[in-house]
Amino acid sequence: MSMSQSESRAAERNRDLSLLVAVSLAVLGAALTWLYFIALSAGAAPRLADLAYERLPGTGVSNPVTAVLLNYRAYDTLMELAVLLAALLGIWSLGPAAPGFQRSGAVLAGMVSWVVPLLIVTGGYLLWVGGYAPGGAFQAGALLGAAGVIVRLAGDPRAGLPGEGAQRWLLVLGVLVFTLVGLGLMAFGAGFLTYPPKFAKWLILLIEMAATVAIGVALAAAYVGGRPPGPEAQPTAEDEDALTAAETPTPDPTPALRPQP
Amino acid sequence: MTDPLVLCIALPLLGAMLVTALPRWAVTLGIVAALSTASAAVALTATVWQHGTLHLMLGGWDAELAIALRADGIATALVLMANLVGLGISVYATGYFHDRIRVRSFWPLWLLLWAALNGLFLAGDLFNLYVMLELLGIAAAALGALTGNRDAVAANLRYLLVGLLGSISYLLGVALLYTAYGTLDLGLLAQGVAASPELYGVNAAAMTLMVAGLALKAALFPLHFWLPPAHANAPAPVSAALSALVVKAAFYLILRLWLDLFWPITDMAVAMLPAMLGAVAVIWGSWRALRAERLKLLAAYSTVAQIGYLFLFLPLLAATPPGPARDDLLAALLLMALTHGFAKAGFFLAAGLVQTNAGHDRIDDLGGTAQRLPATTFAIALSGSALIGLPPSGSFIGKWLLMQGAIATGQWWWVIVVTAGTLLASAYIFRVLSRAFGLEPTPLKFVTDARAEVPALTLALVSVALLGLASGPLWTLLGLGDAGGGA
Amino acid sequence: MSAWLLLAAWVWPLLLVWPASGIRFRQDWNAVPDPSPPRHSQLEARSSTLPWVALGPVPALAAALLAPLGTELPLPWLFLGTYLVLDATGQIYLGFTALVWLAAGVYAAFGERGAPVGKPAARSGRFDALFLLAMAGNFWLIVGADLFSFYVGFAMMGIASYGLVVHDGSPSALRAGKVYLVMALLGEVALFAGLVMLASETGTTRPALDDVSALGNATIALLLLGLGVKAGLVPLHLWLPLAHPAAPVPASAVLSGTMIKVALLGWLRFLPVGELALPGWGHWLALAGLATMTLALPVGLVQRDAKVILAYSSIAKMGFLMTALGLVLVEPALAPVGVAAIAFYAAQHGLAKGALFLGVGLRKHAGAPGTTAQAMILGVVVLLALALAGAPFTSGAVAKYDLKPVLEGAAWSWIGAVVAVTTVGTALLMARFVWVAANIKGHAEPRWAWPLAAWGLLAALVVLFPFAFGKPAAWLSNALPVGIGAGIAAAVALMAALQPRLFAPFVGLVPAGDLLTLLTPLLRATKQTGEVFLEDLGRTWGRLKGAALNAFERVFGTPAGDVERDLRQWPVAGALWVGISALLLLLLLAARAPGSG
Amino acid sequence: MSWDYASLLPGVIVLSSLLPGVFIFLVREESHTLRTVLNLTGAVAKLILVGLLIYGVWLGQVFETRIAIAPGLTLVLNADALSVLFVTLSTVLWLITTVYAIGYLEHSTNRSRFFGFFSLCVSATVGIALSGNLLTFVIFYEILTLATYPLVAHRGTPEATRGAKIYLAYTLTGGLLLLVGAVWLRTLTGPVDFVEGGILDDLPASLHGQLVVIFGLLLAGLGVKAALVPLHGWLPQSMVAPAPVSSLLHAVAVVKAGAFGIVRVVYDVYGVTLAGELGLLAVLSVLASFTIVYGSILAMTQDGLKKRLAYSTVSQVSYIALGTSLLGPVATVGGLVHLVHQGIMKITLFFCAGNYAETLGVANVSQMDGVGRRMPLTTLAFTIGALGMIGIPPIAGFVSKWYLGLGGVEAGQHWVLVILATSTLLNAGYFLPILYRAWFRPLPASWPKEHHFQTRFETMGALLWPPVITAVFCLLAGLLAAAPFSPLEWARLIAQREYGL
Amino acid sequence: MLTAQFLYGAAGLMLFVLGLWSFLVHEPLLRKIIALNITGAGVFHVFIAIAYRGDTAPPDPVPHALVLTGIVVAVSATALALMLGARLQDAEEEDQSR
Repeated sequence: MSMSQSESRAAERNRDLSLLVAVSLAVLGAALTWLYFIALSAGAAPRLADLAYERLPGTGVSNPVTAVLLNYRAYDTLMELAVLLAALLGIWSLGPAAPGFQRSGAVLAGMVSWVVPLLIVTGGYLLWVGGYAPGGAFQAGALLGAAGVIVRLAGDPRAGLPGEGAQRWLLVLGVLVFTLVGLGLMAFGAGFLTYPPKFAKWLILLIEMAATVAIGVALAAAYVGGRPPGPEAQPTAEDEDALTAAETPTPDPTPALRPQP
Repeated sequence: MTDPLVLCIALPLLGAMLVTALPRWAVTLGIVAALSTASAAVALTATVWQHGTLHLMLGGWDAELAIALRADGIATALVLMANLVGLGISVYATGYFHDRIRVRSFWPLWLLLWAALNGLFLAGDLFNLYVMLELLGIAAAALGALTGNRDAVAANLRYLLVGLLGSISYLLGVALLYTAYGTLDLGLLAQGVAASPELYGVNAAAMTLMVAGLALKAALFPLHFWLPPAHANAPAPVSAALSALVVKAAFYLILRLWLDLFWPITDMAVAMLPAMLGAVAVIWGSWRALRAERLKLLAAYSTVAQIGYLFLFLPLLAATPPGPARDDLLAALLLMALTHGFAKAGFFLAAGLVQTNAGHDRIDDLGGTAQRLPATTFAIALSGSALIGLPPSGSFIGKWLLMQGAIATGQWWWVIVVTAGTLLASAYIFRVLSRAFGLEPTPLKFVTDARAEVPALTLALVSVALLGLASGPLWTLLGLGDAGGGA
Repeated sequence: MSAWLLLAAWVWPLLLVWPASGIRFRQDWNAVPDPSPPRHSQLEARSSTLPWVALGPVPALAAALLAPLGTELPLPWLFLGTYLVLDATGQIYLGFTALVWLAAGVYAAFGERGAPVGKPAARSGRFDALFLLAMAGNFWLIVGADLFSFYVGFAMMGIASYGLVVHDGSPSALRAGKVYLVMALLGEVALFAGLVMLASETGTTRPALDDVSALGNATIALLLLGLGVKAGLVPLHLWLPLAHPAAPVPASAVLSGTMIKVALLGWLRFLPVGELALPGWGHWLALAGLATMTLALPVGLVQRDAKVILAYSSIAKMGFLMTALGLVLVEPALAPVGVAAIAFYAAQHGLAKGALFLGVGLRKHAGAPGTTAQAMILGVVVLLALALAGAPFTSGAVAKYDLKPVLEGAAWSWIGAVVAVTTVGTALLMARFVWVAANIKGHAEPRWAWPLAAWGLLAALVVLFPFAFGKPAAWLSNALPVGIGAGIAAAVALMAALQPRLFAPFVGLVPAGDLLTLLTPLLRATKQTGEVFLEDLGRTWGRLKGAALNAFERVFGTPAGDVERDLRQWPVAGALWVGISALLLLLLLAARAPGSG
Repeated sequence: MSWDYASLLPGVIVLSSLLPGVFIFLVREESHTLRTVLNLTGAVAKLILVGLLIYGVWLGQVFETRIAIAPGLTLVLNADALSVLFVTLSTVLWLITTVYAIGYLEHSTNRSRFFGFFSLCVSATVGIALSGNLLTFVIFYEILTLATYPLVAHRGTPEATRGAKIYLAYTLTGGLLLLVGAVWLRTLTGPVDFVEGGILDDLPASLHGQLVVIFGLLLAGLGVKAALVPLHGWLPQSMVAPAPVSSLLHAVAVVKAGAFGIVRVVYDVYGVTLAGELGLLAVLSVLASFTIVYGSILAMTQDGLKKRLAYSTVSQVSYIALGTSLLGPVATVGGLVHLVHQGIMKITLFFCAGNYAETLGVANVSQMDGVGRRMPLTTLAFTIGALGMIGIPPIAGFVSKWYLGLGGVEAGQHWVLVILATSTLLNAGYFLPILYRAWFRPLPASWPKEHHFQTRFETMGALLWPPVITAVFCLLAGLLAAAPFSPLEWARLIAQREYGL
Repeated sequence: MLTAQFLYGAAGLMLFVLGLWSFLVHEPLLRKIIALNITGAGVFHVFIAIAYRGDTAPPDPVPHALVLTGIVVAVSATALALMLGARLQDAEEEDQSR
């Protein structure tokens, strides 16, 4: 039985199975919807909301979502940052980054010099506003990541990120600060991640800042798609050329982030 | 009093961060983190041993809102096993990775995986379990692809996709439960499910989605397709962790959901489905292991088989009324899981050593290496006897109680499955061991590479001697009556 | 003290086995054995000083003579509880056995071992060892009163005498040895079964006469069969005419003289002689005895070799004794007289037959043909032959006289006539033997003084026997049949001397082991069919195994890689996953649907 | 769980060979003296401890070690009369075989591995002997399989591995059947302790069907090691093992474990009366008789000396099964005492076979012409062993044959005598030709592989004296059978206790 | 009102089923990853549907937080999957070229 014949048989079988999958999924979907209807009619769900609002003043933030995210279920957020870090480490373990794209044209270069600072400022704002209105660490981090992406597209192979050593510290910042705060609180007898009401606001802000930086760098590094060249790896001639071409001083995101209290 | 609960999770996380930040001291920091986490786990077991189940609401908020961490008998036993195996793997890994890049990538991911494991065993909140499952899946997939060759990447991509599919299906189950009951805490949900029989439809749907998702990750028979290539192509310490711990975590979740959350809506007939699949898994896994050419593929298929054994317990638990007999069954289930954990880890570590020493792991021409490394062959022999379930090992007692339960509840057919499985298992284990009796020159000393062989040997020994001869304490740890099944 | 003599009787020869065997365990094995034949062998007769073989029977003889009647030595710890007793028959048996062993021992120790001329007196060490073992077995059997001693003696004697029979290693000796061994083993196994049943029926392992009365028919049959082989009962006698001539002279003397008598002792001890009338078995035994005599005598007559003739005469004599025993069994009243007479007759025959065998040996080796010594030996041989035939004034007559009341008391009237005919037959046989012995051409060999002396002593005993024990009336008994026999013999001898061709066709008509010639083709046929049967059994088993193996291979050999590859394709895996989820959902819904609410 | 002398001794006896065994594994290959010292101290220590045990049991003291490995599953080692019989046999023979093995493996490879597993085997055998309940018996039964596999495969040649694989296939399947039977019995009756007279009498009649099936399973499991006919295939194949292995293990330890198991199950689990009622004894006796005859017939056809002895073991072990299957104390005595006698006789034969192979390179019966001349002492021992096997009186074999015969007749089964008769003849059929060749055939021109030792005796001391000693044992066991403390007296003591006389 | 919330949740379930179908049926990796994201989005919609507490009362914040975490987890998983796919593609091209 030559290969092609078995392949055709396999393909034909897959087609039938796909049909079967489609039909059964449709049936399952219908059943789920019907059961969903029953679940909704039970109507027990919203109880949790009242409790959340009732406890809000003790969390140190007025935006309920941020309260849930960083106070009620802070542990989830901690673990979620770890997930992001794990994904990035996975990407790094797969191999060095691709050498990057050809130099960008004048229009993109101009846009970069305008958009990137704007993104960073908005990120800062979103981080701050998260306390009392929709916003917060994730949104700010996403914007910073977008800034990195644009810089990368504009031709900087390292998407504006510092050397490997610094990058590693920045990546780790989020989870490290979070865990240290938790352990610190535990050491003071308050229990892991139980913020005393007085300091809750500042602690949350501190964690948020660290998280934003970590998320921003992680997303940018993920877009770079590989391990940054190690400190000992001499930048190849082609890197040199790319760097000079970009003249414009690569905006270093960290300083811009100093929040105006 | 509940500090060890948190430490078990925080310490490996902290270690992971430090290791990522300071790659040059990765190994030393890694070992320190491993040791501290293991001691935290031991402390946790000690506290649970004295005070019974530990319960902690993170953040001090009340039950519905906050995330709960819970450590009852089953969870603690598995945490202890996971951490001891983890310690063994860490010690082994210090000597295993020589390439600088690999070392930098291995330790952070390994510690993250370890944190995820502890987090998952101790979690008491459904959504938190989802996040832990994700962290576990991603770290495992990343670690699996460490070797970087084509098969490893393909296998681990498939593993990641399977993991994601499973998690998303699980998440939808959580969503349905949240829609119906409005809370995410396991304890409260259990009361909710028990209190509202009229919502059986929703419960059924949620259970189906969650258990099906987790079955994918626990590699129950037809859904095991991703496991052999993933575990066989991973580096030895990683495959040891994957086989012994990661797959077991998924099974633990299914068990937790089955026994605690959805117990009211399950009965014998329902339990029969996973058990039948488990039985087929036992036969198919052992049969494929017998036909495998490579040692690590053999070990991977043996994992598929051993997981099958664990699922056999479900119908027995469903059929036995609460009492000493049911305690024995539960303890036997735990014993099988623990013994497999230790034995499979020992087996993979030893297999790794054989592979590095021989340059390949094709079973048929392993003669020279098996002869040259007596300690490794001895570790393989001991862990092999634990996998088969030969007397001195814990799984012998597990199988004894399984068969006893099967006969007592009249489901005698499981005895045939277990016997066939044991025979096939002894066939493929002794197929490997018979290589050690060739005409090669006599090995001069027993232990050749202490740093690698000692962990493998100790893990195998624990599975055989400790669990085989002194498994009494397990009953007390699980809080089951000491008089379980008469003196 | 005398009780320990009983023990010494058979332990002493056992102790001598070691030195006699001449095996030197400590010697330089590495020395490359000198290539020159004969092979330097460990069993080479050292120029050993002491004639161990001769010393063996001394304590037994002492026990027979000195130990008072009825001494008993219980040794409950030895073997399975042995009880050494010296009763009347035991004493007679011990006496004549010791004497024959002594004479044969001296003959063996000093004379040549009867090895064929060509080969040197090789492996005499082995001969001495086996000789002593057989001797020990014989004595243990006689003095032991319990079942185990009897069986131990019987077995040791049986196995050891195989070694004696095949001593010189010639093909005929080997064949004789093989036949002997097979039949001896059959006898032993039958005896074992008989003794086991006897023990279980009587309940003790040391049956006194009254316990034995309650024996079942099977037990008696087995006992008769088991000991019959040794005694030469008709169908079971085949080994005797082959083994005795094949063995060296001293061995055949002992074989014929003492060993075959053991069967009688066994019967006397384990059958309810004098206790219970066993008409059935008694008659059967008597008839068997007669049959043995009527077969043995004519076949003996046509034999060519002197020792074969003597073998057949032993069979005849044993037949006669069996008849006597049979008659005693039928009529228990005859027991006291009969048992003593049988023992007496056996003793007499043992001594005479032993002396005759040694005489034949001496005729061959004791001196150059035609010398005075040879003539003198021939004279004594004639005397012994007469004694055996029961001529008047000889021990034979006395012994037969004692047996007369048993014969008269028998129910069958015609028994007397038959016995007379057999006496004539014996006389003829003896004449034939004398004729053959006369023209044995021996060749002189040195150092024959001691054997001659021992033989002379034995012959003297036989000659003096009637006067010492018999009553004068006994001296003249059954002169008539012997006279007739002698007359016929003389006539035949005369005719043979004139036309030797006349009797030529008769001589050698029937080969030594008469019935065996019929039996061997039968045995060979069964052996072949057995082999053929085993062969094709093996072949079918091989085919079966082959079929199973390649079936196994077919099942396990197929490359099963494809199933896994299919499973890995997403549509398949997906379909399976969705199918399982659907099934689980259905089961859950079914589980709750009836019981809902 | 107070640990005092009485409860510690059985455990220590098992450990006394386990610990040296484990240390021997770690001993480096070339440090021979250390390994020999470890070996011998282990053997002597065990002998002394067993001596204490015998003295204790004789005084009527109860020795029992109980270790609860899991609730409801306890490891029990207790020394009753029957276990002492088997323990003494294996301990004494282990000491002798160790001396023999040290001599035999003078220049071979992998000796640390060999002696390590060798000690494990013995501790497993002693464990089997001392086990107080069915669970402990099953555990040690399996450990014995594990420990003997490497010994059979020791030489490393392809045949060795093939033989070991066959051995493993048989014994593991057997072990598994035994396990299933034991578990099933455990669910029916709770913990199955060995109690003289059996514990299953009070079970309701409804369970009898299951009891018969369970007995079938147990018998199949034990039958593999006891080499009952359909399951005996492994014994001749595992003759590829070196001589000390085939002598101690395949003639004494492993094979006896199976027979001992059958004795335990029939007497201490089912009880003879119940076994009789259920018709199990009839099945067992038929099986045993068929094995006796079949084993001997096959032995006749084998030219390899060790193969012939292996088949003879197959038939001889079934004597024990036959003795057990006949109702009545006398047959039991016959069976039990044959347990010891067959051990000492068969080990003598295997030692001699090993001697011939090691000193002269003689492995087949056809090469044994004139071997009596070259090695008189060894051949003398071989003769005593062989004659004992046939059942020629003064040697031990006759005693057990006598009691079996007597027991058979008293149990009304007269056909037992026929079986014993045919077996004796068949044994003679394959042993006497060997003796004939050894003693009566002239020396061959040269031996296949003669090995010259620098000793004044025919071969090395360590190889020569063990068979001589065991041959003397055979003679003494026969001649002093009725003396106190002999195997026969001890067997009578056990029979009395089993039948509650 | 019940029907709006139900419709929104049902739409989420439809998305889930569609994503699942596409994931299981379509072979190319990118389609699979996109399908996974759609399924994830579906589940998130179901979560958000339950957050609705009538027009007047503010919505339940907990599902929002869960969805936020879910999104980040989905992103990181997708990133890793894409990179694995890319590495696999490079390796396959390398094999073809060799």
